[in-house]
Amino acid sequence: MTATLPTTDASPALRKLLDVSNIEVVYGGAILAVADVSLTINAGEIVALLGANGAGKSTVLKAISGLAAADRATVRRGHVHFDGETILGTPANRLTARGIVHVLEGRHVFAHLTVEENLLAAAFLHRPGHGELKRQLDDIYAWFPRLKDKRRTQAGLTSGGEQQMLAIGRALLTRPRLVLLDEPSMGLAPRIVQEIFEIIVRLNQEKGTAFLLAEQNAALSLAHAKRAYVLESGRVALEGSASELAARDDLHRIYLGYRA
Amino acid sequence: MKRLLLAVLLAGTVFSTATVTRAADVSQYIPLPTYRVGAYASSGELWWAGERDYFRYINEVEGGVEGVKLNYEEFETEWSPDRTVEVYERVKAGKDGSPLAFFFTHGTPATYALLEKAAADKIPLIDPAGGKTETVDGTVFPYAFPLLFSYYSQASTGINYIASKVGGFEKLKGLKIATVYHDSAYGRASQPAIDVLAKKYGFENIQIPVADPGNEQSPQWRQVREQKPDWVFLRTWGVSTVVAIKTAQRFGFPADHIIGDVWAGSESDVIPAGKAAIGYSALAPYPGGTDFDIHKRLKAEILDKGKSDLRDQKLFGAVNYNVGLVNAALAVEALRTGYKHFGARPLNGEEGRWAFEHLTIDDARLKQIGFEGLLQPIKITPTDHEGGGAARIQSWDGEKWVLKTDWIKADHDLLNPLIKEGAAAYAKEHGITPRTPDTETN
Amino acid sequence: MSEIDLRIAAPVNGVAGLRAAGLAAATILILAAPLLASEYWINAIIVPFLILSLAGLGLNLLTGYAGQLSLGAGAFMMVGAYATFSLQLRVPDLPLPLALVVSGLIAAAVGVAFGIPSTRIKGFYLIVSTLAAQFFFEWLFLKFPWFYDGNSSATISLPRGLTVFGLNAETPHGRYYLTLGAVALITLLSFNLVRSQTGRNWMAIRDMDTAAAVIGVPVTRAKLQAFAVSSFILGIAGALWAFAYLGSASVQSFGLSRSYQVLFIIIIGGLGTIRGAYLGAAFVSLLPLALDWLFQHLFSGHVDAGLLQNIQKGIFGLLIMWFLVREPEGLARLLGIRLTARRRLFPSSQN
Amino acid sequence: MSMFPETLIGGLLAGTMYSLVAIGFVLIYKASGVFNYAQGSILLFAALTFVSLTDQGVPALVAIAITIALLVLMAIAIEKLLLRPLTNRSPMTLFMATLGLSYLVEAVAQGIMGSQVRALDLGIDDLPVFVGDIMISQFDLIAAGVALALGIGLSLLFNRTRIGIQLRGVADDTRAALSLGIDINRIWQIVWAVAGIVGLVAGLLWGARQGVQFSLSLVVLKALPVLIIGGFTSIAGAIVGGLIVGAGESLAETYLGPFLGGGITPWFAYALALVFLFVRPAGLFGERQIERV
Amino acid sequence: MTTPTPPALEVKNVSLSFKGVKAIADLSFQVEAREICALIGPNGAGKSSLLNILNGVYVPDSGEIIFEGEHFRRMEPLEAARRGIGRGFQNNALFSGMSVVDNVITGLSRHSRLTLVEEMFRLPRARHEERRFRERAHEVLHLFGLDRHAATIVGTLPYGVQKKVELARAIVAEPRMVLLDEPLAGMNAAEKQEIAAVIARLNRELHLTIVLIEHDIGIVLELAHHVVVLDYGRKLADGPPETIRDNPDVIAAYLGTERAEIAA
Repeated sequence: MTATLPTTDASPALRKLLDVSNIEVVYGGAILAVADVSLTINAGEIVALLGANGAGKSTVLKAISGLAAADRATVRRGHVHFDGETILGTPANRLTARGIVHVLEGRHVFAHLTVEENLLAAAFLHRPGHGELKRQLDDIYAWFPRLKDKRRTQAGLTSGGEQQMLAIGRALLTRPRLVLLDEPSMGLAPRIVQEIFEIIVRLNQEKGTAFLLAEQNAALSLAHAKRAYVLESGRVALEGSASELAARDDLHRIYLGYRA
Repeated sequence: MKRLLLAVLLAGTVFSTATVTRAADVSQYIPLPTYRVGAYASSGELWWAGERDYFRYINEVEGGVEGVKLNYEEFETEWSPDRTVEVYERVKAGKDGSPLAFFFTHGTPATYALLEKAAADKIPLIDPAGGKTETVDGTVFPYAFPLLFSYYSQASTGINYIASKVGGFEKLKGLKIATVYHDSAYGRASQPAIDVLAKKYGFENIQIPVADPGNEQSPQWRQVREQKPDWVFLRTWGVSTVVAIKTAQRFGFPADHIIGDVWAGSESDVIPAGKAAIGYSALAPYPGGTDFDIHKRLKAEILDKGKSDLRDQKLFGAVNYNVGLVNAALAVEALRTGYKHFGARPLNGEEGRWAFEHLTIDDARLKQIGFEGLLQPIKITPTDHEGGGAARIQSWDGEKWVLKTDWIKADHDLLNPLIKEGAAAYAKEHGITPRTPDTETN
Repeated sequence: MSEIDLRIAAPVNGVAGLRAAGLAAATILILAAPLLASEYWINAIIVPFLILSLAGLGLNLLTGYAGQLSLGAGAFMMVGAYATFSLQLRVPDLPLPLALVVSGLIAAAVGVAFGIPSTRIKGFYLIVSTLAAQFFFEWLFLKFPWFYDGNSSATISLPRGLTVFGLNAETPHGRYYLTLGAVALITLLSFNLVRSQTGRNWMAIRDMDTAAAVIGVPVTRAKLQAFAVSSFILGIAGALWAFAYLGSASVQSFGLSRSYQVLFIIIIGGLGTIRGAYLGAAFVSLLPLALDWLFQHLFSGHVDAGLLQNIQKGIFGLLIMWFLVREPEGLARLLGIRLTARRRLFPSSQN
Repeated sequence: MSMFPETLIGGLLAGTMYSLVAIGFVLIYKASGVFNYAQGSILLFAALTFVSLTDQGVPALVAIAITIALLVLMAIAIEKLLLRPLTNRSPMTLFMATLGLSYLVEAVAQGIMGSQVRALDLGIDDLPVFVGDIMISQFDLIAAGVALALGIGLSLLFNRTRIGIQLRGVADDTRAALSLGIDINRIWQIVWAVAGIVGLVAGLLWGARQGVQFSLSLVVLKALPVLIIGGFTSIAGAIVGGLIVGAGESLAETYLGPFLGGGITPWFAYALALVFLFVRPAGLFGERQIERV
Repeated sequence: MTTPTPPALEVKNVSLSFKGVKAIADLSFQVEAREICALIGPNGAGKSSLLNILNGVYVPDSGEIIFEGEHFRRMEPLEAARRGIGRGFQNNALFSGMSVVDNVITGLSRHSRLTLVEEMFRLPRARHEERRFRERAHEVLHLFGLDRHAATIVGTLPYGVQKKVELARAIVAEPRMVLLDEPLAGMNAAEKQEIAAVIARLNRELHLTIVLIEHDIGIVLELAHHVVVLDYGRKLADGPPETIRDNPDVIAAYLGTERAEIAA
């Protein structure tokens, strides 16, 4: 089932940041959501995780970030290593402190908190001093100028695009080395999606933050990612470099369902 | 763990009933439904201390009653009538070879709940200064004993005291007397008597209910302020007394014009009210204090020997402790009467009834047992299950209760017809033929 | 119990035979119980246990099956008790069993009235309605002498005692059989009901009320039916509690703590099961007795009595919490696991 | 006679006493989704601990410090032994667990500190104050002040402190909070401890008024309708709800009571809450949940 | 599929918003009787919200729904069911504590004519109805190959099986139209084919009008007679599957702008 493509630009100097091997995830002890998924992310890399709805993308992300437990899902088989250490079973909040942050599907901003309070709630993680805190906030506002304009607005009242930016900005304040980004384009106008993806790429280039993007919008993701994995029914169906995958017809089949 | 739990459950229920009978023992079994837990524990704790200390004194110092030891056992009820009923069912057959001579209900609602069962089982229910007022008529209620001070007597004594304060009964005419009462059967039990009294003396009768638990009473006392009564008769219970006294102060009603009822007159009713309670008086069929002979005996024989059930010895002589002493003494004297008649052996319910119906404690006897001034002279007959109907008045000076009067008697001539009428109605409704006691006194 | 039941479970003959034998043995034991148990056991343990089971059953239909949280079980029991009293007093020609049924219907009507808010209010906010019932009836039955026939003690007791069609049921055995009859009949009817369309509607509402509405379950009607049936049973349980157990009752017999007790019964016994009510009632009525006995024998005289009582109360609280942590679905589930584990031994009974 | 304004003002002030109890509920419900029936018992425990200490001659401030320390320990124990094992369980299970908890806390409080009613003198003499011919209770005035101060204090805590912001985050979206590294368990411990301290304040005020005794735990029954009117999740709601219940009860007992024979306060508040619920099913300040199917 | 009869369903200028955020904006389209109409579009496009409006779970801010010629400003859930609109849900809205067969029988609720007393005493009418309902439920279970799961508590079944139970429950009461929210989600390819075949049969043999939301476009194109594409609460395209497949807007919405450029 799994078709491996030769990764042309794989350089051995790259350090493996995340290593997921053969995980199986089950909800409520019965419903199999992920059957067998392996993937790796190198430091400072953008990797796309593609697949149709229900293919298991979100579950993979949750298994990595430790949030699976909160959904009563358990990883029944396989390992997840971060920085060479096993992280399965570590509570989500500890993983965040160690550098993995999960931006949930549907954004999940704190609706009753202002935009700035949303940012602060995340920034407190590393207990910065007052000056440091302000510097970090300003940094985020520099990345997302729209947020600065709305800093006093209740997050629940901002637009979908602003909420997505807030969710990403907020996540960055935990000073992550790896950001798990679930469906950043969901329900957003194409222009806004474009803007968000551009910021992601710049963040990656300038800060060296690695991203794992779970997306339905394949073309967009492939245009911005370096490598990609395609999930189908809880298994990796395809993997390879973004440019090669973008050129393949299989992808079209998985997405538009043409039968070859 | 689960198995252990089940085992405990099973064992507990089996063994709690299957008690082995030892015929050789001749102690009199006295079950005590108690409430050491829950909302009423503060008064309960002291009651049981008083009762237990006195029983222990009788057993250890006097060698029992006429040589018969008392075997008392507690059952927690949290003052719930149902749980008291359950205790009653558990103990009514007696224990260790001793039948049950009487059953202390320790609460008016429990007395109500057991009234008919106990009559059928022929077990006297003892509820001093409580119970159902009509049961004073022993011809209809042979097995109920609202000893000492019925709810009607309480109302009457209160009014008598007010009359003495204002300078005579004729001065009552035109006065306004408000009754602030706990809105329950207990709280309302005096109403018929007050109605009659108001008619007789011509005072205006204002009734103001306080809903349970009564921890906010501004509307009630605002009403008091509006109506400007001359006196307030306070028939509350538990926390509602404290709140009443404090709220009265806030609304500017003087504490020395409030007369509390029996169950609104203990230390726990006034101490939490602080300065607001200074000058507040209450009816005291059970006066507080340690100035009585029995306290000297108990101090020497029980407390100083470390045998008291009282956790905090500062509370020795508290009103509720003395309630326990008096109730225990009534039981002991009744048993003594019975043993003298039937012989020194545990009595059964019918014998217990006979004993209580022939209980007489006169001044001389009171002196002997050390209860002079603490307990009124009492004479129970088959037609009168109250037997006293008097109280002293005590007033709170901020530190302790000070006795203001000697025994003030209720107006029995006025109340008796009311009681007879109620009892007759009950008899008719339940198809009871009142007995003619003269023929069966044996 | 019925042909349909057999079809679902499709039990192997051996199991069915075993079951029938067990059932027969249980029936004989239950009917003969008065001959085996002491009067004390009947009066103070078995009769209240049966009545509490019935109350638990009533609340379980509402809370466990239809998913509507209620803290007003005591109120509906109270209504049943006072209605029975009134009927026996004012309609003397009505035999007691019929009076019980009519009282149940009155309680059901009251239940429907206080259930109306449930059509608009969900979850915890709903407790306000049932608590309002609780406090309102405590006030009403105490306030107006008509309800207790002007009796100075504000208590009610049956004017002609416990008589069933002219037979005196005032004896322990009479109480036992009266209670047992009522409990058995109502259990059977409830059992039928929860397996009927109405029962399914209730469970559907409990599990997912929006979906239930969308697939055509008449949600409002089903909720009100749940309130009606539950209150009907609670009303009869209340009347039995007052007259077959206590002998006479007042509003305190049905206070808020009674409501909690009934709620405990179904939570500990198991929400949404009929036998849960029995298991829970056994637990709640026997555990305090057992603790009491244990403490009397272990510590009596060594530890201050007040402290002892508090320790017992604390242990009761702890056990409740422990149970919820260990087995949130109650004793019925605990036993169920045991039973299914045993049934698996018969290979063809499950596939 | 200015009966009406006096009744109204008196009721409003008395209502703040209910708000004090309701605030403790709101904190816990908001942050941990638990409908904490044991709040009344915690209030009793706190007040009883304080009074027992001062009765032993411990200075008031030291007694408060010790009481708060105990409340914090209790919060930690509750979170570790009860909340954590019960995560993801139905709200009803959690509610029942707090009923069990209330038994335990009451038993511990009365078992250790005895059941005698104790006086608690906060040094506030409850003498009437007259504004024109309207009589106002000095004590209620102070209690209202305390409730207001507590409301302001808590809103400062929530809006200005780091813990407060994180706590509101947890209340809004537990999962997102977890994903941002917020230690939910610690937040729960803090919330329960703060609710305990709120309980202490309420317990002291109620205790000063009626003595420190078991019936303090019954004030939860007063707080329930307040919560339902104000919504389970809003401190402002708790305060406004308290005012409405206080004023409603007071006016009803005075003007409606005489027609119904009086003593209607226990159910009137619930009836009032029911009326409010019909208009707004999630309380005045609560938010309506959108059902996702 | 062109018929002279009026459309089974018409959605007219419907808008819906949550807390100020627009979920559906001025949406209009028609569903012909006896057709399979597929709603497609990215997550968050407002598809489920639309079904919820048709079922009466949500009340639209404006617009109206015309079902079989009758106009509704809003639909009540029970009214929708009475008029024969069935429904399957996105995240299994089964009654998890009940058995499979009980779940399905519950779908017949609106046909029950019994009183409580009949049910309590199992009077003949009650036995009769119960038997009828049970037979009907078993028929439908058989249709979906669920016979052996009939007595199983539904919460313990695998997801794919649960989806089938849901479908069975939606059609057991013989509705005239069913709304299915991702009936094939979470299934493997073989299961998808199986269910798609059942849906096609339901449409063909029972003449059911079907509105479904589905992401697997391959199946949609095979199954549907009519496709409505939603994006961001608006209608992006509406027409027979062949025209939808090559519509550049649709490709853009699904594959992203760049892909559209690549494809173009």
